[in-house]
Amino acid sequence: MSALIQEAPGAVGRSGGATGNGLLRYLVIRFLLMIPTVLVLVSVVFFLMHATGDPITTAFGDRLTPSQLHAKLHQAGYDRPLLTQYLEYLRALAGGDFGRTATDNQAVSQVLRTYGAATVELAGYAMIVALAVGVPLGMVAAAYRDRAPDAALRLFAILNYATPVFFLGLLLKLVFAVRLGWLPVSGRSSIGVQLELGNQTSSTGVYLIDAIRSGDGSAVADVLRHAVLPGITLGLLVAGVLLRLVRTNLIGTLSADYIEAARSRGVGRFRLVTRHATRPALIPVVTVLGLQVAGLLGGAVLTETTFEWKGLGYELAHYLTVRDYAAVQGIVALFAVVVALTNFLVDIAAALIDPRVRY
Amino acid sequence: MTDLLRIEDLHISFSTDAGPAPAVQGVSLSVEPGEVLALVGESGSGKTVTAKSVLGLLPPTAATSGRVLLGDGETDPAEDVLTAPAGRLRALRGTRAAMVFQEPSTALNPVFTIGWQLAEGLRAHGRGTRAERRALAVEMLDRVGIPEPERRVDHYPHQLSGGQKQRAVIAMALALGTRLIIADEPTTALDVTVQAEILELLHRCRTDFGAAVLLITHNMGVVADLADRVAVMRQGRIVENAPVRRLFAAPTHPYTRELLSAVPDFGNPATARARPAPGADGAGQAPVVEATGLVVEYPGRLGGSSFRAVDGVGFEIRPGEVLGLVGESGSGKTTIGRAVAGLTGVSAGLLTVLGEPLGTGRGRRRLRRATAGSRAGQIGFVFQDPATSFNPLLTIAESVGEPLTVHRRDLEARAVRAEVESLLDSVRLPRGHGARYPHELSGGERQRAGLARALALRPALVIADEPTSALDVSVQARVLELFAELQRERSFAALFISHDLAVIEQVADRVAVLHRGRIVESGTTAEVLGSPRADYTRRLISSLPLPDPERQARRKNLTALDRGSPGP
Amino acid sequence: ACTSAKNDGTPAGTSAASLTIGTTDQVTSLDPAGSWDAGSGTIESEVYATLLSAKNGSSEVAPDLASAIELTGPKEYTVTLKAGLKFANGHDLTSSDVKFSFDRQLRIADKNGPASLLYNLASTAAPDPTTVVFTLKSANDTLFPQVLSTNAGYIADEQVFPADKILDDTAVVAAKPWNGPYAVDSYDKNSLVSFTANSAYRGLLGTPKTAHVQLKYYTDASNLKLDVQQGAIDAVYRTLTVTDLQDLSTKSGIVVHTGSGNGIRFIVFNFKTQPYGSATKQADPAKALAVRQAVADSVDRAQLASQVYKNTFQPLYTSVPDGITGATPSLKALYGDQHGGPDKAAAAKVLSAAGVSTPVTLSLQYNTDHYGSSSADEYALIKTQLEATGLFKVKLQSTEWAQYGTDRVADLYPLYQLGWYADYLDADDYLASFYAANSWVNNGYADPAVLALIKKEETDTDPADRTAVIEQVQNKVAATVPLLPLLQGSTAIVTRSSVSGVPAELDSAYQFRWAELAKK
Amino acid sequence: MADDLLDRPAAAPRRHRSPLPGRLRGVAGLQRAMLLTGTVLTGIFVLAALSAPLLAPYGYAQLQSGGRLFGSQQHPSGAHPLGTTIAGYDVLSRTLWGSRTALEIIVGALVLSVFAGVLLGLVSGYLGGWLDRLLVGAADAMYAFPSLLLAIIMSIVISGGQSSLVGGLSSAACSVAVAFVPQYFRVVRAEATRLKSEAFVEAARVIGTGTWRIMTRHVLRNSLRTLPLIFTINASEAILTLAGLGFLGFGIEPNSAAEWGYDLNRSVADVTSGIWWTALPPGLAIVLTVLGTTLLGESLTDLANPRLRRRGPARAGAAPTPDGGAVHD
Ligand SMILES: Nc1ncnc2c1ncn2[C@@H]1O[C@H](COP(=O)(O)OP(=O)(O)OP(=O)(O)O)[C@@H](O)[C@H]1O
Ligand SMILES: Nc1ncnc2c1ncn2[C@@H]1O[C@H](COP(=O)(O)OP(=O)(O)OP(=O)(O)O)[C@@H](O)[C@H]1O
Ligand SMILES: [Mg+2]
Ligand SMILES: [Mg+2]
Repeated sequence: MSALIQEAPGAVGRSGGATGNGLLRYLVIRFLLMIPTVLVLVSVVFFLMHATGDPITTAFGDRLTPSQLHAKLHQAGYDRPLLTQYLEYLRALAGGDFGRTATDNQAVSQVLRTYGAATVELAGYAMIVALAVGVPLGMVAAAYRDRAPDAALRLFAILNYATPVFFLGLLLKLVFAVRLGWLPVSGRSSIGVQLELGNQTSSTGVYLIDAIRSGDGSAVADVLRHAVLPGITLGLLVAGVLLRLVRTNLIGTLSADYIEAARSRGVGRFRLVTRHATRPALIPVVTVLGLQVAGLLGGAVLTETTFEWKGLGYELAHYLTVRDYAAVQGIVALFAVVVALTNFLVDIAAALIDPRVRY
Repeated sequence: MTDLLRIEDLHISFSTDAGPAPAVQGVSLSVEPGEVLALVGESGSGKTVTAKSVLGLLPPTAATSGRVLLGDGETDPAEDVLTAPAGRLRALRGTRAAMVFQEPSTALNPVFTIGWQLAEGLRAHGRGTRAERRALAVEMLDRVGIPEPERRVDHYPHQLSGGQKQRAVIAMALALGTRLIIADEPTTALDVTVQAEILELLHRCRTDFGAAVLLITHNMGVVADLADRVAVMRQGRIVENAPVRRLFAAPTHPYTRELLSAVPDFGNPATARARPAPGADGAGQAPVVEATGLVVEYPGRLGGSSFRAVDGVGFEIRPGEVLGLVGESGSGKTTIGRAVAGLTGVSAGLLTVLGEPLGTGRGRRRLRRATAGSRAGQIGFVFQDPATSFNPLLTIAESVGEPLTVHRRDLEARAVRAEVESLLDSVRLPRGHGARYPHELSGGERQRAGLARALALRPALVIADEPTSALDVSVQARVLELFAELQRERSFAALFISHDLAVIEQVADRVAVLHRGRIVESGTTAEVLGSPRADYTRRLISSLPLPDPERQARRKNLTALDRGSPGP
Repeated sequence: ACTSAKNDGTPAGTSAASLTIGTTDQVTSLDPAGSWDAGSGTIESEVYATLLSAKNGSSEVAPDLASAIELTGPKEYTVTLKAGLKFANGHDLTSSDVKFSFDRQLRIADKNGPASLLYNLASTAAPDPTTVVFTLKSANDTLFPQVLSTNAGYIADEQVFPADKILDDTAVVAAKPWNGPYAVDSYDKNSLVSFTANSAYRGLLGTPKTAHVQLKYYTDASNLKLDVQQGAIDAVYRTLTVTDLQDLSTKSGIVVHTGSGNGIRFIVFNFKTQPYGSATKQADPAKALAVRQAVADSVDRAQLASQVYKNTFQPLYTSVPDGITGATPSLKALYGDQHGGPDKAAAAKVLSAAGVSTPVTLSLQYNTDHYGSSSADEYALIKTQLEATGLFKVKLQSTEWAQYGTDRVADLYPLYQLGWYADYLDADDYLASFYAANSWVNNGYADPAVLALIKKEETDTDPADRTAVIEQVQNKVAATVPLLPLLQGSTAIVTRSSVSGVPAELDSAYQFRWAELAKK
Repeated sequence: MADDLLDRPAAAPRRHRSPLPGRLRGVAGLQRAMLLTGTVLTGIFVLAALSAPLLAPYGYAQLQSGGRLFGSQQHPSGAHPLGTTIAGYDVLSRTLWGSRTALEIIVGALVLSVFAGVLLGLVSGYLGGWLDRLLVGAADAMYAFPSLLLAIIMSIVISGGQSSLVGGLSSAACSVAVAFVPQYFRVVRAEATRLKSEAFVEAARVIGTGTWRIMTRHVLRNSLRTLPLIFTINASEAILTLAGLGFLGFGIEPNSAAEWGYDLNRSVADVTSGIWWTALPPGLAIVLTVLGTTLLGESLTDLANPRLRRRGPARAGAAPTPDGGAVHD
């Protein structure tokens, strides 16, 4: 979330200057680089989790006698040497098997799919809000640098960032759902729509897509109504960061020589800001925005909790408390992959914007 | 009134952290149609600021007074840029006057194609349709001498060479049919060979396009080559304004005289290094540096193919001898210097420095140890940019004394201080400057301190990598003088790296000419520069504009005749 | 598949024939052998039936799928099934399914399952389609019929469930092995589950009054509260905060039904590490007893109940909650002002009589995430109360539950918070669980006399006699205070006022069953 | 002396060493307002934190005074200007004490993460090689992970394992710190990598200065320039992370310290029940404190970065430049 630390991390291989068929090679290397990242995270989490309690004692600590607990632990295999369990886990993982959750008997892959779809949907709404709010306002702020609109926008940006997601969510809920009654309090859809979408064959889990596919206009409207508050809550958080980022970078590029050069040829101010300066300014913005994905997932935990949006972030917090090793590791691995993939996509996006980058 | 540009009693001052800072104080100038007016002067004298004021490009922190009138008063009414409303100003920009910037790579937007950027100027003034604008862009690129303009028009700036970029920038300036081009150091960032081409193009701006040029430069050679009239600026004022020949022949203001005398005059025996025949005193002794088949490669990214920056170079430096290394940008000069200093590993070949062979291959660790070991302190290094070569958090005395503190552990603090003071004395720096921080010194002073540090341990070898290229000519002259003097006194061997033939001529006993990582020619300074054998050396020398309008004009005629094209 | 719940655009759209219930619970598994928790229990008790079950509002068990149960030998219960029982999928429910279910529980003994409740079951036999014979390990077990009514006693369809492993929820739902009043017809785990009345059900609870029920899961109680307040759902079962309940009770259109629950809260003294405990340097059983008694003298349960729980909880003076047969508030007359209130002087007296120097330092542990967020408030107040006597210095610490369970039995906590709710409503479950040898509390307390009494109560077939023994156990334990009962929890059900079928006053024997719910 | 005349000190020194307050004078208008607001808010926060025992009417875990309980959820009154919480604490006192907790966490977390991050970053950046690659990989992995979730995991590991030894405060500080280490690592490493090839470091290498001496004397001190700015940014992140932890129930218990996120979490039910006084004070405290530190950080960034820096318009000359405004440096 540290938008101001603009040194783009993960700079490995970024802005390589070579040409030719380096792209494929680069893709492969980037892909392979994901593996150690995921492995490191999963391993760290594995040992940390096992060091701090087990799901069985957590579930039955005030139910069963110590000997009964031991029997259950033995039956679940948690009393074996940690290394054995670790290697077993890795072996399964290598075979693409994430295992089953310890506490509620689901395939971890299923958990990832179901809740992942929800988080993706929420993140999507948030990104839309963030882009729609952050980019144009950032441009306005940069254009009106150090004047009243800029001051107001910067304050707006900082307030977005400074207000804890749950506090903002609560306030929005009170105003728009309880006081005005315009929007639903929480959830991803109303009960009827959820039942209807659930009965669809091969649902994607992304409600908006499912609703559109169902062809039921009222269902789409219902899903969108439910998306408004969570999308805004999480979106504004990112929008604040984005606004500041766009502003800073735009101010930077606006002082570049080529802008002065364009100005010396009589190009007008509006066009300078919207065309000449924006695209170069977007390169670092896109890069940093990729990093925001991690922050977005973190913010999603709080948003999901506040709005009953049953997604991965909330589930992770839940599975952590009950020490569901398999589920936590699965979600962590997925997060790592998502973040790595996003950075990868960001690189490609940056390459599209920046003609100098050719791998 | 027929002047394209008339500046009357212009004052510009900036508000800074330290209060208002006057940059231009009462400048008056005028440029006539078809004329090339050169604006010269030391760094910070206000040349750029004056030029920017013409197009109303000053930052809002600038306060101005006086008048800047654009327009010849006949076809266009003269208008005061300083008071013109924003919309009017925009209409004037590019049409009445256009600007060519110093660094072509930063003056072009990296994410748009050349053609698009060219068309933007036309579009801003509502010229033509999209297709017409593109056609005009192609035509302009063609006219400024960019090959294959139809293809190049869709290229991005990074796909063009430095010279081509500058041509594109000039094309953009010309595209709107302006009659006045303001060129702010248009060739400083370019190699001499490329510089010559761009100067030629600017020349054509006048002949082919009928545009007047306000040329800002600090290179007297360029002035002599191109200008009709010269205005000399100093500390925000014009101190002398005269036709070019008169100025060079009979400068009136002391500052102009000083400026002209500081310019290294290539091919002028009076300024060439006067000393006994090279190698005389070092003959017979073992060379300080000996390189055979030296190869330095930089590894590619992510295991990609590596880049060979130095490719089979052989040379030697004898005790007390100064070897000048010249070549265009990227030819590998710095790389060789760093290899000799042990800062870069050697990939292949043999390099013996001070009698100790430097291993080849992945010898970084060994190298570092070698530097810290027996050769430690026997090599002095003078860096190109004196500003960055000092730790900003240490005083000059601390930095200069660092070699002593590290290597002469036996010395007490007092002794170190005394030694530092004598070093400062020897580079003619007031002792009091030792207590200052690097940013509190001028560029020339910093470079002197750099010399002092390099000499602290009385090294047998000094490597100087473009030690004066960041300095003003006048300051450069002093530093070069000092270098030569110290070298005579202490008779250390030196590897002197420069891209400026005139500088090399002044300091080097022998010269090696580097081109794309290979040495194309080497020999005594007189041999190589006086009667060059390699084509490349000849090209280098002929590209160098001489700081004397008479000689330069003569030479230009000669080359023009050589090429069989009519002279100007 | 869904007929009545078709959405008509209004967010609060539930029609009269259907009812939506909100909860913050979570489901572990729909397989009876794979879950033993309240969240799964809520669904399972509606979709599966047991041989015997407690009729609502009573702690006595009565035949449900069974038609009769008999003690046919010292170690043998014989159960006769009703005739013509079926699962919702059309399979016959016979004694073979019953045998299969119990054998399966013991065989799988899943880590999340309730198999340990069947500790006394040796084997099950099905001599004919309607007869089941349970052979026990120990004789005269009066509690076994109760055990049959717990989670461990749900009857599973042998044609659906594998004998040796847990079945996935989606597979369970697809196979429709339902034999309770309701059948699941769509299942979105821990999000939304919809039910339809099971026409095959012929049990104790009768035909459901509402054909369709949806169970909606919440993660945040305040959203649950807002939804019932806004009318998006019809009823709330487990768990709203005290503040929410108070606020809802002032809202029109909402009815808050409360009553004492069967959960209890208490402080455990670890006999080894409590002040003067057996493993401490100044081990001294008499002084240790004095410390326990002085603590018992000092706590003000009424204040805890009113300030922290707004009187939704009630003071508890024995480990058997009020409403269970045999419960007797033994500690009330023994400690404090002898009317249930605290008494500083009594505490000071007992300490000085034992020669304990004051202030006594107590390290008191509580947990943050298992017994509700009010635990922090509760223990802050206990600390305040104890320190107000001037006799104690309390070091309050908290630990997350996952670690708490391990640390507690590793004797790391001298005094600590615990809670308990019963698997079946019998006083034994509130006595043997705490005071029997090797109980799960495991605080080092063992009194042979108490053990003998518990044994006696467990095998005593005469009800009146048994109740007397149960009272004896409580009185005996109260004198030594191995654990200090504090509060008895509450049950709260919130409904829209259009919903009927929930009694105005709930008691600890009340179980929330949907069959009686109806909506106007 | 001609030499001196020519070698005037450079007009625009490359590196400003003038302390920031010195630069304040040149700062105008909005930037000054931002800086002042940020400084004042941060100042109030720090002051409240330092003098919480004096300012707060009661202790953070105090439920009674003079033998009488405050009572739970009491309306604001003379005795309790902001009322009491559900647990029966005085809201004003908890909010004030909360600033102390926040400051302690910030300081603790920053000190921990700065030490670890700077050391690792320096070694990694300057020495390079496989150690660098390894550390970068690890840092990337951690950076890729949402800091709040990382903090949750760490708080479980730290508090779960040894709650009896380490107080809630230090475990929270550690969890936040762990999430920040990669940031400092990154920044310092980048600086060290950059400085490694700076001329003055090379100068030291040519001289033969030892690696350790170069790292400490030349690289370390120069790579710390940006840290104060990151401090302020991380300070706000620390507050938000802590509040998030508290809100999700992984934070500090009310008996060990007053923590805004926890108080907010407990007051969610109050808010939906029309009890406003328990949620607003901690919520606003978070918002204002983060606002203050962020404003401060942003203005410091602006001041330190000449590209973003802005001076007042010149007053000396006559007409202001035309086309004045946005598109300038
Ligand atoms: N934006 C600015 N703010 C403050 N001072 C400035 C600004 N731009 C230029 N100056 C000052 O104005 C003076 C003149 O600068 P100018 O750029 O015109 O010099 P110059 O003659 O072009 O030098 P050079 O040969 O180095 O380019 C210098 O002292 C410079 O520091
Ligand atoms: N660290 C590096 N990694 C990869 N390539 C490098 C590196 N340093 C230099 N090069 C390349 O090696 C070649 C020679 O560089 P070098 O710096 O020696 O040139 P130079 O002659 O000193 O040029 P200039 O006059 O511009 O200083 C150039 O093409 C440059 O791009
Ligand atoms: Mg200039
Ligand atoms: Mg070089």
